[in-house]
Amino acid sequence: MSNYLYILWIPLLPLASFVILGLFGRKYFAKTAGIISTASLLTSTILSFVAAKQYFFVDGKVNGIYQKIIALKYTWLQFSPNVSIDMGLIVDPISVMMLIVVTSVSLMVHVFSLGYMKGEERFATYYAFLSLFTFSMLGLILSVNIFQVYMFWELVGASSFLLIGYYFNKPSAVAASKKAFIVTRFADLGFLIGIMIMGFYGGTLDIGLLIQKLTSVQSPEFLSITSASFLGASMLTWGLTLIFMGGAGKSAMFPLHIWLPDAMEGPTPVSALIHAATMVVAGVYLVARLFPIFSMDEASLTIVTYVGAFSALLAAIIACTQTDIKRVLAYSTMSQIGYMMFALGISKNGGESGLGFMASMFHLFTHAFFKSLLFLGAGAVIHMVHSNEMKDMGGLRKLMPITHIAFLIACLAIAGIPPFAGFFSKEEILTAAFHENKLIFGVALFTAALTSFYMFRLYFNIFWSKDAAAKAHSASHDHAHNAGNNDAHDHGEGSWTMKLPLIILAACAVGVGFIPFSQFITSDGAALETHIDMVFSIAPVSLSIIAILLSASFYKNQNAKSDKAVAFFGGFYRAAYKKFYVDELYLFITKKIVFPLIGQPIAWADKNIVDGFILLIANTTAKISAAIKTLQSGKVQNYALFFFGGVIALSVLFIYIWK
Amino acid sequence: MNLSLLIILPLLTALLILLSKQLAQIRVIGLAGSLAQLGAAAWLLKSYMDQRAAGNTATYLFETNTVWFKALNINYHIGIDGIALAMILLTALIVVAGILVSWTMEKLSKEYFFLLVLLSMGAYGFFISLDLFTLFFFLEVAVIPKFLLIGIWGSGKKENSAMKLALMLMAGSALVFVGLMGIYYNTHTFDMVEIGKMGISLGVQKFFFPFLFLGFGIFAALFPFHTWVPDGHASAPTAASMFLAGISMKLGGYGCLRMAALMPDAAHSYSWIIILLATIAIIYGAFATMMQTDLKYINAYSSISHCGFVILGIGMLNKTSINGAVIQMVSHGLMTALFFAAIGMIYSRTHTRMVAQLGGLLKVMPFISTVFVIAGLCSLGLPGFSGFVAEMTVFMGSWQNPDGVYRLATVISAASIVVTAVYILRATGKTIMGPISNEHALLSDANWNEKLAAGLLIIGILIIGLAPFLINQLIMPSTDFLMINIDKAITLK
Amino acid sequence: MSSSIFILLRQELLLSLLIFILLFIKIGKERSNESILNLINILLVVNLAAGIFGMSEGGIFNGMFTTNAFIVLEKNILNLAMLLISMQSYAWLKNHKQLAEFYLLLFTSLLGMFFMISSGNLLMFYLGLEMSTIPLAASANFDLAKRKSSEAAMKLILSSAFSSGILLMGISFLYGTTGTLSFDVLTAYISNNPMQLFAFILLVSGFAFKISAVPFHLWTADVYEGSPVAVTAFLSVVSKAAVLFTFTSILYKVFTPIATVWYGVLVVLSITTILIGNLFALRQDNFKRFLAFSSIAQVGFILIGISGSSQAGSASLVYFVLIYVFSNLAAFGVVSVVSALAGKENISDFKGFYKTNPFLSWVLTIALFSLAGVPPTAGFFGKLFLMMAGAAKDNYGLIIFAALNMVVSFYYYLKVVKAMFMDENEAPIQKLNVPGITKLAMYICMAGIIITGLASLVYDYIYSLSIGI
Amino acid sequence: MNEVPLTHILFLSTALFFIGMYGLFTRRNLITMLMSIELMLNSVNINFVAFNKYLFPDKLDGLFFSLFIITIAAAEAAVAIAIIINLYRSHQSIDVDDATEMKF
Repeated sequence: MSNYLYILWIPLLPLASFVILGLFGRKYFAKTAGIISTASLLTSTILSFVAAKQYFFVDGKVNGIYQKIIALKYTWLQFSPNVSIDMGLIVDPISVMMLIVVTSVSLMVHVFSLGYMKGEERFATYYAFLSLFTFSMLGLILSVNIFQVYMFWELVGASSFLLIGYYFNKPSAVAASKKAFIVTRFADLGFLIGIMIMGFYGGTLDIGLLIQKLTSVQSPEFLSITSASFLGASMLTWGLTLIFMGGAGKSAMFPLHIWLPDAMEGPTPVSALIHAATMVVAGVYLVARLFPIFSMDEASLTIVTYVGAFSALLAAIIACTQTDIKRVLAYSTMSQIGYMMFALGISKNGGESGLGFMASMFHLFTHAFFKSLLFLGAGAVIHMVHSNEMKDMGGLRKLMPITHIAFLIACLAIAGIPPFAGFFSKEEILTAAFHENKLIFGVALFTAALTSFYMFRLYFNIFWSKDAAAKAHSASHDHAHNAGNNDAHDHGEGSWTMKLPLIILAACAVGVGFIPFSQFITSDGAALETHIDMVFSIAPVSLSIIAILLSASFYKNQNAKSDKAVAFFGGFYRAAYKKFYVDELYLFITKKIVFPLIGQPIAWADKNIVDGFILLIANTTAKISAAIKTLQSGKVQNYALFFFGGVIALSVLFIYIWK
Repeated sequence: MNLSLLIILPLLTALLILLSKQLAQIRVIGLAGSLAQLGAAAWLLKSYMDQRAAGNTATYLFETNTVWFKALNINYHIGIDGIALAMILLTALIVVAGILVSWTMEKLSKEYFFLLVLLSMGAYGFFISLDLFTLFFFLEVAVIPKFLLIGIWGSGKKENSAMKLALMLMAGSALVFVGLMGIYYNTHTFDMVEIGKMGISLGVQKFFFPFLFLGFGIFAALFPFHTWVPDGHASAPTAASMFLAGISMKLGGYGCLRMAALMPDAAHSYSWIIILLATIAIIYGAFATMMQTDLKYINAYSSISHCGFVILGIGMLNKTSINGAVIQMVSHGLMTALFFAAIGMIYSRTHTRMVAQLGGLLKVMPFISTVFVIAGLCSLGLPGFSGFVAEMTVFMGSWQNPDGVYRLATVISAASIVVTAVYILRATGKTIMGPISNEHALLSDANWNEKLAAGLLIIGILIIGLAPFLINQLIMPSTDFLMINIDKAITLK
Repeated sequence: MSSSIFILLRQELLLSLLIFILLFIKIGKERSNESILNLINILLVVNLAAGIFGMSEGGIFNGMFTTNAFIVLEKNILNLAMLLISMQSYAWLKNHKQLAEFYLLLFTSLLGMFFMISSGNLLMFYLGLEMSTIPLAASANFDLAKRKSSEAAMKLILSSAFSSGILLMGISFLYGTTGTLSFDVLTAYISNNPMQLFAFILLVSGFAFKISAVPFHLWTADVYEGSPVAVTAFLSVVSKAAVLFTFTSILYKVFTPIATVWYGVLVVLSITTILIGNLFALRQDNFKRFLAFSSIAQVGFILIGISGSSQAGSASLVYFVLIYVFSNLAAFGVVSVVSALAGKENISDFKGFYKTNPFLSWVLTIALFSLAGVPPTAGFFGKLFLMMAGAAKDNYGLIIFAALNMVVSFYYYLKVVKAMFMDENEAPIQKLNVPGITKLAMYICMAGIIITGLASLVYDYIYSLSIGI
Repeated sequence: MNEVPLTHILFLSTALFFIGMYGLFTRRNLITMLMSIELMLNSVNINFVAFNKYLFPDKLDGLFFSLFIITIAAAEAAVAIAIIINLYRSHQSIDVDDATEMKF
């Protein structure tokens, strides 16, 4: 194996820029912070491309199979002889692929932010947090040890918390950041317990070893973990399901998805990076990373499948009703991730039946590009009109042509129109679904159609419907959002730093689909022959086109059709608009059950019962001492009497009783 | 090196403080003294590591054993192992930080610093003594300064809190004393090493272990004897709170650990009670914290919850969990001291600790807010900070026990990390973030001394959090020694 | 023989000499109080020094008077206490007309105690006892003008007369059943037949009255409150100590055959004493009364120590008494200064005391901590060693009880500290200028409180001299 | 000649003792109380003398002891009377119940 140690620099460079900016940014690099961290990230991007080239084309493949290479492994914290947290770097197809995705998207976002966040008061801090996030995400994908994954998992959550709460003086942002952290924390509890189960039965936390032990059917570990069971399910199922719970939390799968829409309170580039391309797919990545083990356990895979499919559908429905463009994008993200999840769920390990795995990864890859493109585009729009609401937009195609084109490309891509990237990956997924599970296939198809509907609803509402100028003006004075974004005059599309990323990403959104993905990334590392079956793709593509036309007729120019449709769906629409009341349910549980029924009673008990008991002792003593004070009557004769009484008592005691 | 230095240095400092005249002198002497202690501790660490590296496998290093009361076979027997050393380092660090944050103390400053130093002396003595009588002596030395510190310089209903704290701790030490008598009259020595060698008969262990464990448990805020913690911490002046939570609650944990190692059979047979209490403390403390509105109360209750992890780790009686308990002690010491320091800084500027009355402090005091956030993240166990390492080690350790009940206890304790996240984020969100109120809009950020203090503690937290293998390297050999007896007892069952 | 008398009796002779000198001073020409006080203090120092140097062992008056190193040590402790008291009452006596009488009474009483301690015979013991009691009753009435003072004296004389009546009854029964009064012979005849047990209990209650163990303690608080502070100090430290010494030696020497019985008696007495003492001390406001009850509780702990009935037992007793001399006299010193100069004797008057008199506050605080048994003060060691001696009997119920009562006692000691340091008071006691000699006495007490505990050689020395059963 | 047996004398002395005690408990006048105490002491004297005469006639311990008791009783009485007089000065009464200022 050749030496991959240099990829250590890929995460370390962002870390360095975080440390530097975090400590001295506010003082010394108030202006230059952006350049510094962008430069450092550029370096690591280049490095990761180098690594990809070396791995995929030079020495990754050994007799037709892509190998897992442990570039570095260092025991960080020893628990017991063979259970330990190791820090390390793993190089295998998916990790390298993720490297490419994360670094390049992050780079785009860095560049974009140069323009978008210009003049921000806490500019340096912003970049510091951005670098921190990039570092933790890279650390996550390079993890060799399941506990290492957990650590960076937490760090990613924390940095996302910091970035969502970036506008710290805005209560909604604070609330959103808290919500995001707490919900994912709850999910991580499951992850942690899952890890503990795996570690205990597998006897190690090292992913490679774990897979090796738990995939050989006659190994003692496998026997023990499958034989041990709790509430009817085997420990394997428990472990995997709990780990998936963690993944679902990060990837905003139902029912842990509630934090994602609110997370849009953060600056838009942040949403593009964290909540579209990278962090939210961490769940998918986690499942993929442990896929061999998952494939040993039917039950957990089924759970993954149905959770994924349901989330995809639900999100798509909700997305059709939202009016905040970022929220629409958020729900579409959730729905796309649902795609990836169930693609994994229906997949098998290895060979042709591993198509789902490959498809899921492929979709993850393409989705990263066009979704971040969508967000950045939306960012550009918001930057211009200072509002997230569709009603404040419309007819912007004249004012911002480049953004318009890029956005259109992205929409086509996500809608799965050939030859855009989304088409290929989505086709693979649908094919896999078609072969494995017809029900899922149906759901997927329907979701696809919905996707293209709401995406173009978005597109038309932003760039067409009404005419531009008046809108832009009227909106330009409401700075409710993006506080501190002080250049509110009607500039064009903003600086080149904002346009360039759009262009590059648009190019990707067109191009990446043609990568022969199945050659590189499969469940078992061996190349997999896939072919786009034109006959098969007729159905989905035509469905999407119909949906697009429908939304065009609804939203291209203002008319009453959409209202009719709303009226037609009635209650269902309102329910969808209210996100099916999941948030309210959570609120009810926390505000009405946890706080008043658990918290307050305990707090009360502590004050009155536990502490009261201690006080009781004190008070009783005081009372007794007050009660017996009359013994000291002050009469000398009583004293003598007591004296004599004492004598008698002692004599009786010791002459007759204790003889 | 001679361990007595750790007692002589504070003593000297205290005397000099008594002799010195004006505030400036007192401060400087106090700081110099505490720095000297820190230096001594660091040097101790170095020489300890050298000794170990040189292959010295004795349980305790730097032992000196001089007769104190010959007639009663009481010896001044001192020596340290890795665990004690970790505690000593913790103490030294917190003392420096405490002196620094109370830099501007005007009221009766001489007495104030004198008592602080005296308290630290008690802690050092406690950690280095291998003779139970000496141990007990220093344990009580550390009590009275707390009473005075809280009662004189405190805030709120300080007299009550001080009295409650003093009496409950004294009750604890009374129980400890009874236990000591029991051990003494059955082994005719106070020497922990000898007792460890000869062992104690099962009946005696069974009868006296509860006294000792409960006694020390009161110091470690063991449920349901934790009620001195909230009031005491809340009323105490900043430095005193730091010392209380950072040092003197550790006396309890350390004592519990030593007792468990001294009477392993009893510890093993009572372990389920210990674990039950610990689990209750953890989850109960967490939920109680969630309901608090005063920053100091929040931190005090969270301390109850966090110290629960220490007791849990000890109760699980296996190597990993005990490691975790020790790390948790150090980590919690640093973290909670940092938290109290931050709260103190905020309080000294805004003159309120009520969460509801604060907000948006990040705008006017970025440094303090950052400190606050760091402390918070550490307390909710974010990787990279010490809290994560400690809690995870405890969890992994307790999970090693396949018994269903213990599993349940572990899961419940693990669930507390969510609650922790809730209350920490609520506190942070309400005080640091959000809109700032006008009367706080013009406040100033931290001074050099506060920055220095916070910096020291943060460095400590980060060292453990980023390179846990270092502290493991320090304590693991010693836990091995502890485990020898304990394993014997468990396998014997 | 003739020369040995002077050696064996030297402490008593010295004291008698002092008494004579006082008489001559009285009848001699007028001198200023200061000069007399200084002279007396110097004489007391000499007396103490002469006591310390030179060992002596043996008996005279065919065994009526016996002495040994241990007894000499005990007498030295009493001498020391006497010296400290006289130094501390300087402020009070400076302008008192009958200071000579005051010293006469106290010295006589002290002389009585000396004879009582080294008595080898019930008759001698009785003589010593009365000789020490009657002058005290007189001196309790020393503030002739004060109503409380005369009431206190009346209570003291009547109760003590009554108790000596009981005691005598006991002695007479002992005599009746054994036919002898000398301790050495007596031991051979002691058995636990009811008559002797009854006699023994009567005897014990006589002692219990003197050391004010519950339920024979009721006179204590009133007498302490009523009499002048100096006398109270003398009562609470010197006379109590002397009786304790005698009690212990008689128990260990004479009543060894019925050790089990008197162990039981001691346990019962100590439990009641600690409990009642604490409960009453909780709610006192008059400082002297407060100290009275706290000292009652202390006696309870001492009884636990004695009940150990070992060498460690008697050693820990003497050790504790020595510490008790320092700590209690330090406390009384402060109280006497305050009552002499500010005329205040209530705890509530001490609020905010620290603001005006930091030195006195620290002295009082350290003294109280020592009484409470807080390290590093000597009281910690004293109490612990007493309880260790008691624990030797494997009676852990008693130890637990005592340990928990220590916590209660903490409460009321800390309450005083709280009053001085923490409570606000708009009109605190004004700044007092303490006489140098009293300050010196306080310094001695402080040094004693610190050194006696930490320097183990003190205890080891006492232990080497002491005798168990 | 037939002489009085010891038990009779002991009975007398005990009776005397308790009469004295009764007087001490019931009488309010301090002088009377003092006299009752003297009764108690005297009963002890009788004890000593009787024991000495009947049981141990060859030694004189008892007799001497009673002599000393008498002496000391006198001294005690002297001091007590002095105190009572002083009490009368301050309280204008020698009723024991008037001197109950200090209590509890």
